Amino acid sequence: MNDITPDPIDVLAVVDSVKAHAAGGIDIFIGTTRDHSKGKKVVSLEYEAYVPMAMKSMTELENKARQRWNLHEINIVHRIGKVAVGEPSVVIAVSSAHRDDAFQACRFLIDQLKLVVPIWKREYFADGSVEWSMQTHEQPVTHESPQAHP
Amino acid sequence: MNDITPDPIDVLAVVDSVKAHAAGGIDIFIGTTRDHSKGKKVVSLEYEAYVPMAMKSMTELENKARQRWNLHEINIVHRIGKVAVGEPSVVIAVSSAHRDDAFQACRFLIDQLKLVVPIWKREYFADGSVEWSMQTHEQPVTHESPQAHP
Amino acid sequence: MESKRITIRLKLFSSAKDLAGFDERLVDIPPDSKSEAVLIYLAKHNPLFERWRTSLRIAVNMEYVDSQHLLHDGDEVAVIPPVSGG
Amino acid sequence: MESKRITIRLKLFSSAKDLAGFDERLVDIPPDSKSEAVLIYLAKHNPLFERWRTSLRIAVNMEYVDSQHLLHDGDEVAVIPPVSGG
Repeated sequence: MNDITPDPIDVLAVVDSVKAHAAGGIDIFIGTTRDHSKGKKVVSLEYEAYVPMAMKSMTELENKARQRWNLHEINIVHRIGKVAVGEPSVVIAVSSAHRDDAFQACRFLIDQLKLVVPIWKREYFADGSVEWSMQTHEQPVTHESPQAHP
Repeated sequence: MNDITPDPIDVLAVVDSVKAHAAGGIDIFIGTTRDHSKGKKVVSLEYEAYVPMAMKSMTELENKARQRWNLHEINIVHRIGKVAVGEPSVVIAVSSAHRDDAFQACRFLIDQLKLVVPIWKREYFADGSVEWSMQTHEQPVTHESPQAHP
Repeated sequence: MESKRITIRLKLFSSAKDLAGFDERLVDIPPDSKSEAVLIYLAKHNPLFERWRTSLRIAVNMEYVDSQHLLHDGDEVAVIPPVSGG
Repeated sequence: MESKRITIRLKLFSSAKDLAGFDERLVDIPPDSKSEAVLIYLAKHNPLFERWRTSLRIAVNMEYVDSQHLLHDGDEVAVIPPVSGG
């Protein structure tokens, strides 16, 4: 299934979409937007995506998960556009006959999504500043490597 | 929070109960009743609990999880009585600032719940038979140890 | 001179309840009885309790105990077959 | 005799879009250009692209590629700053 949507994510619909009568367990991860970042109060967030590549990338992650674990259904839904603090930005639901598979696959999917799926978060702070979120291990300016500049 | 209830579990209410504005991630496990067991078709299930001990036991598991991981909220809800195939029998939701904590704690809670919380499942099969579910590694009659009989 | 007997509240669940044919009963036992005494008591009702013995856990006042746990007057003693929640 | 130039569709996102001041543009480049050519092109618009270079990934036709990937006429070439979905 999988989706990238500007609408609020219907968590129950995502859960229902992976229910199967054969299912033993469903693991769901919900990422909610935080009210603080870098010590500053966040008032709202905005997500931008390279939508067709992000959809393709999520399908590739789904296929990898299905190769590694024995799964019934997978649904990855990411929101784009403005998201209020506390609302889900991403919901991933995985159903499987054995819970171990669902837990491991769900964890794999959110970890990989955060590494490779082309989606970006912009944080609007209470002090009026606006910043594209960068992972702390990927600060481009400070971790610049001189060798990479031929 | 935690609850043992004869009513259908409101998954969304359980998720909402662990939402916190500080939260970064929520992991949810949903156990759904299976339509087959021991090669036979299951038509419905019934859960029985030693309710006060089960509630105490769930609180102890919650406390253990809070000692081991950095968590915001935990909610464990188990259903008792008749449960139709495909309906949730248990929902566990855990919120934390870092998703690793939520995933590990949620996994710990369902694993431990299945080992120690005094709740029993009775399966009603399509062929008319009714059986208390036993874990395969705990078949009492075949794994009987003679030394235990003084 | 025999000492006074103590009374415990015996609670049975799931398959143990089915085997015994009752779910709760006040039982008088000798003082200094250990938790395993309830299984000996139950085996008199149904010999299958003897065969199932190693898979039954005992909880006293809602805490799991081992077979040598000393029982006291007024204890709630539950026989816990293998659990299957989740 | 110079070979014909090829045209790629350059797409920018997030901070890369802000740095460049545009989000999509058709760009003519020499044939046999490699993916890193788009970063050299962008550095002419804003020297910060040179400093950020090591943290920018390139996707050609929606697949991540390395800096030496050969570009072809009609390729969609996206500059992917560090992602922060989830």
